[in-house]
Amino acid sequence: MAKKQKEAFFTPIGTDESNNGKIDKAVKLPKPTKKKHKDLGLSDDDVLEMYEQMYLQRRFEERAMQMYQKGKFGGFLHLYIGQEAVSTGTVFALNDDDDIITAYRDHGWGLVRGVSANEGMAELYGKATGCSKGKGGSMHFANVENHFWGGYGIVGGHIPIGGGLAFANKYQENDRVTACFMGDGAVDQGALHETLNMSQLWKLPAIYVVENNGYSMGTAAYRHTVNEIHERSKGYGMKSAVFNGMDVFTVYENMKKIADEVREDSMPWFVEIRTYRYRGHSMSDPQKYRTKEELKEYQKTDPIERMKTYILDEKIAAEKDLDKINDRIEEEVLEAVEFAENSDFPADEALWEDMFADEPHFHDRKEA
Amino acid sequence: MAKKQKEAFFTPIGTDESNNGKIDKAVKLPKPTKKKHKDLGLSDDDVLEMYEQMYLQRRFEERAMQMYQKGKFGGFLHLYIGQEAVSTGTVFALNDDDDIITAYRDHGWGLVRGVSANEGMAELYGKATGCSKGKGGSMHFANVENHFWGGYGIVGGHIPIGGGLAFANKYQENDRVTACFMGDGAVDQGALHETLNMSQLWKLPAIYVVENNGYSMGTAAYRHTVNEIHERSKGYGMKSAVFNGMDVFTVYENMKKIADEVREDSMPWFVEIRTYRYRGHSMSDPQKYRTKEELKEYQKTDPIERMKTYILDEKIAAEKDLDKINDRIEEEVLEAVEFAENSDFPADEALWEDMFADEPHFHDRKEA
Amino acid sequence: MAELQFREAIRDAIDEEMDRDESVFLMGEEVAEYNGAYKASEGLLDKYGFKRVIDTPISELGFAGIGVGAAMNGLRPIVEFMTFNFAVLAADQIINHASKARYMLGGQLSVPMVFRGPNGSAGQLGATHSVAYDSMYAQFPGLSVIYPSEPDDAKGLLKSAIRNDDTVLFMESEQMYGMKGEVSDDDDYTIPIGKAKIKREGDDVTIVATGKMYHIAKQAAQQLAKDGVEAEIIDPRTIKPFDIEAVVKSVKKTNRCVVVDEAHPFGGLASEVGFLIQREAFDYLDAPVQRVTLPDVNAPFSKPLFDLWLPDAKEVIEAVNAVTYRG
Amino acid sequence: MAELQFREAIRDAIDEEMDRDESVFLMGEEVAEYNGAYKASEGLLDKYGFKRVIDTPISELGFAGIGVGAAMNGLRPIVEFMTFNFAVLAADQIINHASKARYMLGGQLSVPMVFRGPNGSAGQLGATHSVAYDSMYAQFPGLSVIYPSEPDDAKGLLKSAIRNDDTVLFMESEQMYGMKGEVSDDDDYTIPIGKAKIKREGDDVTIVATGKMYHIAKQAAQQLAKDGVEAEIIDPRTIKPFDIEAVVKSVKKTNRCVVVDEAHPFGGLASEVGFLIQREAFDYLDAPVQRVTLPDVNAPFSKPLFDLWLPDAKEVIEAVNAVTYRG
Ligand SMILES: Cc1ncc(C[n+]2csc(CCOP(=O)(O)OP(=O)(O)O)c2C)c(N)n1
Ligand SMILES: Cc1ncc(C[n+]2csc(CCOP(=O)(O)OP(=O)(O)O)c2C)c(N)n1
Ligand SMILES: [Mg+2]
Ligand SMILES: [Mg+2]
Repeated sequence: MAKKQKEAFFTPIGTDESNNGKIDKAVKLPKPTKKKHKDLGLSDDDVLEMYEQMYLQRRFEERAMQMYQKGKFGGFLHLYIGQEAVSTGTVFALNDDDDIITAYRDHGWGLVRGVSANEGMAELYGKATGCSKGKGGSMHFANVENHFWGGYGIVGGHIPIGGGLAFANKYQENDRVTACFMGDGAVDQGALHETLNMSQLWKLPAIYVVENNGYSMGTAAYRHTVNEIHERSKGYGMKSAVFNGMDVFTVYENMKKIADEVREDSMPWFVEIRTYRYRGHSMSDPQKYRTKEELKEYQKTDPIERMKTYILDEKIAAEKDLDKINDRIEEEVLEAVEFAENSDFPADEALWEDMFADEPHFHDRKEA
Repeated sequence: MAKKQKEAFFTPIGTDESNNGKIDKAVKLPKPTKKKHKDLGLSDDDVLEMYEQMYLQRRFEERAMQMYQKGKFGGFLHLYIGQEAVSTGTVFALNDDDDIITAYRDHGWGLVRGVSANEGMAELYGKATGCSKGKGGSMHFANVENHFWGGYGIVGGHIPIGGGLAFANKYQENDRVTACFMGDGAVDQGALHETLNMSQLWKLPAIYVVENNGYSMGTAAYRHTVNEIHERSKGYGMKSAVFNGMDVFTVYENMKKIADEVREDSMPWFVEIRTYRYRGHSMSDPQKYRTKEELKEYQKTDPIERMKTYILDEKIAAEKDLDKINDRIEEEVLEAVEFAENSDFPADEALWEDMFADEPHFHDRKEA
Repeated sequence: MAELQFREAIRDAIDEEMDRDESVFLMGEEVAEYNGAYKASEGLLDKYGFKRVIDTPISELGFAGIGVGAAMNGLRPIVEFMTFNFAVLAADQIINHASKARYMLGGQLSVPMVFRGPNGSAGQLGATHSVAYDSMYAQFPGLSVIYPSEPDDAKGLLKSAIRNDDTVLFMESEQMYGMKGEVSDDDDYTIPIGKAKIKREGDDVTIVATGKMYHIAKQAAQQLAKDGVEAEIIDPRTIKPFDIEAVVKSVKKTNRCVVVDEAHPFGGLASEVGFLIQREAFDYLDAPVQRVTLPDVNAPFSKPLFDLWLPDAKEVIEAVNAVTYRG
Repeated sequence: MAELQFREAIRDAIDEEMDRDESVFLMGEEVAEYNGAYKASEGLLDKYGFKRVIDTPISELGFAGIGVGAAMNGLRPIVEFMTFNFAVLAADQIINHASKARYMLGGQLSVPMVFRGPNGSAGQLGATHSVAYDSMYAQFPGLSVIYPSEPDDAKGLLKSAIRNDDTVLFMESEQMYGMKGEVSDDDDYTIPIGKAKIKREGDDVTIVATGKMYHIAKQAAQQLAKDGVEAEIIDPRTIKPFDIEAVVKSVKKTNRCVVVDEAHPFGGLASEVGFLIQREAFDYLDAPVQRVTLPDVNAPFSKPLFDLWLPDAKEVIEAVNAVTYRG
């Protein structure tokens, strides 16, 4: 070897030594769209609904965090806080019967696709009234009826499944588009490569979207994956895009354009949406890999604050109207906590339920 | 879906209907190098040695095929015939202690890296005198002492292993370069993607080489993988090349340049070498997926014939000198057949040998 | 009844089910234009076209997962692995997704699909192409695992597997594809998953064996009969759910049992069945349950070693001798 | 002796072996800068630098394979999986390569490496994060599988595993990382792989349990003792090679056996051990071997269901009651 860098031996290009998280910028945010909501075909009501949706996701998770810290429920809790513009902009851009699938950071996706705050909170509590009957918990929100196919916990595992949803839609010629979301960490899984190749080969009507929030657990994106993520699709000749995910209009505009195109020509896309997660990877993360300053920097681009400013600036609503929305959401979330607390746990018999759609069979089941 | 192509529904882009193999061109061969052997730093003797090596690989396999058809041994037999310039050019380009690993189409690689015709043929016969003691057979030739790490039967499985060989070389700072060969079919395995990312991230001194011989079993390359194969590395920012694999000088020139560069800067490469396999995928392949005309077309570019013409044109040797080489090889191969026939099968006890380097342990082994 | 090869029984089952239900399709390596690596899908591309018979790249993890997603979203995929040895690459989709998604989402979806292909060894193909995976997958809740031994079983069970609303692994054998047998003509012929079949009656010993091992057991039974030992052969056909009642019933009659299993010894079908028998028929056993399995060694290529490696009738007879104290 | 947490015992073992042998290195997700998802590699990056403590992308198949190649080529990798539930993605490298390459190349190379990480469930993490894989890998020839229950075992066995010249799977438990125990101070302390340990002596029943299940068995034994039932607890520590002699010896004394296993019932450690006992100690058994395992159901998230799902002392006591006919 020409260069013998004792210290930076197997560390990524550009990392010369341990910096214990003192990284200047985890993810570079592209400029948001300059278009106004009307230019995008969004009504005032749409804008307020978007605001409400994002605020719901935020407050739901803030309360969930509080309850978790009080020991009300266990398991993992991966918070989506900071990324709400991605889920919200996307769902407004897609048709209601377009299919969405994501990883374990899934609360926002569930809420914006019809998992009620009650059902969501109850799921976190492991109650029978949860969206997945308490069987899944935080990582496995879903509302299949509304075409949200759920959160999945094996990093990258749901990528081919997303391809399969698209495959079935093409097979059934139903004009539905599938949007498959994943974290930047999932980009490194072989499943992505295999799925991209087959999607392009078979012209699957799918959009593979990386929510690049700067980190895969404690590993900054550039420390785990080479090159710019959105360029990964180049080798497949697949169309790609990269855009800002802290601005809901930008997400809406781009996802709408892309979804329309996919619906038209059934050629897949690979998309990188840059965003930032405010909280730790999960509740146990000491977050030594980033500085408080870095976090603050990104919080200045907060999607909800940004929207609020826009609404006020554009006089879509007054401060007190927003306060009313906020109050309503606050109420909804507090009620959800109460609902979850008061709901029953699944009965013991539920252990054996939902395993099979067909004849159930359990090897060597002991009689109760 | 805009277009409803009933027939070509999930077939690759561009394939509109079943053509049962009537494909015009399985793989487009780039132009060979125009350089003469002296320009490449090769002596006349080198050229004759290259010729001899290629001829050995060819005749070894032709005889092996014959013996297989006579029922002398069983298992798979994947012939390398047509691709000999790739193994030969590469091994001449690399240092003797550079590491090579490949898939199951491995006879040529073994022979050019010091598996004798005797040991090779005996391995095919499953004899104790085989290079892998008869334990591996056709798919598992190896000569680890000479840095040929073997043939592997799980498509794509050896790609990360190749990365690991390179990793260890870098770790040990020994200036060795690893060349990891795979078929075009292996390009579709997730293992490639994961390995390319880590290799680029960690600057592994490795060359990943696709021997694109036009087909993965009965599937033409463009029917199983999108885009040009060598472009697959674009998304990783990895250096790449594509060149003609029917001309040994072209392989030599390019592999040498690349290996030198890797040795210098420890940055990996992704290389597509275009070649053609004359025989079926394995012995049971009816080869309906291609026409005889197609095969003939490629046989016109035969690496051994090409070399012979060159040697005669350049007056490096006369026809009768080449005949002498041919005779010697013929002799060597026939002797190898005899050697294999006369060698002993492994003793029964060998079933239990070579499982462990450390203390052997076998669960519930019955005493003989 | 018609005499069919095993591969024809498989193909007919797929054909009939594709004919019956538009949502059934076949995907895998070389299944379409090549007509299947082992010709188990011969003619299906011609009949059903590119939409429903699909050649895949060598991307086991990816196409298994595409199958899972397609199954969730209204289709009934039949995903062929060229062998289950390659399905190890797709294990995450089988173990972590197909068998778990329904449960972890509280029953909101289902995964009605069949993973199928050859299992175990196929002659001298070496260590990486020779492992039997039926009992490995049987460890995991939610999956059904079928490994039939004869064409009729194969057809009836494959049709049931395709109609089943959950994920079924259906295992075949390269070495049995050419084997002939009488097969029902009924185009609605199904065999319930999870029912064993007594394939030979006998009072002296129960032999449990399926897949390729059934034929070894049969050979052994024929030889044993010459010695006056009448073996009852139970072919479970389905590894999971496993019909332990049928086995226990037989053992209560014969009081002795040998299990023949194509897996390595540790935790294979044989150990599971042996465990259950000792627990369920403890007082009926006149001898410990014996098993015949592969040794705990990888598959060697060399012919004599390979023959030594694979269970054979002689080993079954020895095990029967042991349980009948005919040492 | 020093009192150490399980995670500290692991870290010390790695540290000492890295110190001892330059060719030992650690790679895996978050092992370096983050100090390990469960802090089992705390401080190792600071001590050994980026060359020998390496953060990987989430590419289980790829980095497992890089480990295999590095092991072939002179190094001794310790590859950490964040849990063995994710190692399913790497199964091809473990099953088809690490355990087979040496044999199929006629002994020309070896694969001296350790795959390690947490095994089984870790509280309410749902279906995809809760499976115990020790007995699954034990099915495959060539692999050693270790699943210790106490810090001292962990340290001595991990050091042996790192020094072993073949591939060893070393399994831990998230829920045990904080558990404390006396650990030998000897910096050359190794425990031979494949030796069981009698952790409690007793005459009335043999309980076989390792890993997390050992602690369940211990609880049960303490309660049983109050009722006058003295259980002998055998902790095999190593799943493969399995020390059946130790178990059989104990069963010949107690004449009864219960195996507690964190796997699902089909083909797990419990069935293998039960099978072997009935075969090796048939005449000594006063009751059939019983097992306590997970049910054949995926892991649920909900707390009460999860508690119901996981084996507990009560179930062990019931099984002991069954074999001692204390119904
Ligand atoms: C196959 C697999 N490997 C490892 C893990 C452990 N793990 C869970 S999340 C995570 C990081 C993923 O980061 P990213 O994809 O960027 O998503 P984000 O958390 O940022 O939303 C890791 C390593 C897992 N769940 N699955
Ligand atoms: C994981 C895996 N899947 C499938 C196979 C079966 N198989 C063996 S070779 C082959 C085709 C590979 O073609 P290619 O990579 O182009 O190599 P070539 O035969 O042309 O040298 C297939 C499908 C296998 N051995 N391993
Ligand atoms: Mg991330
Ligand atoms: Mg090829």
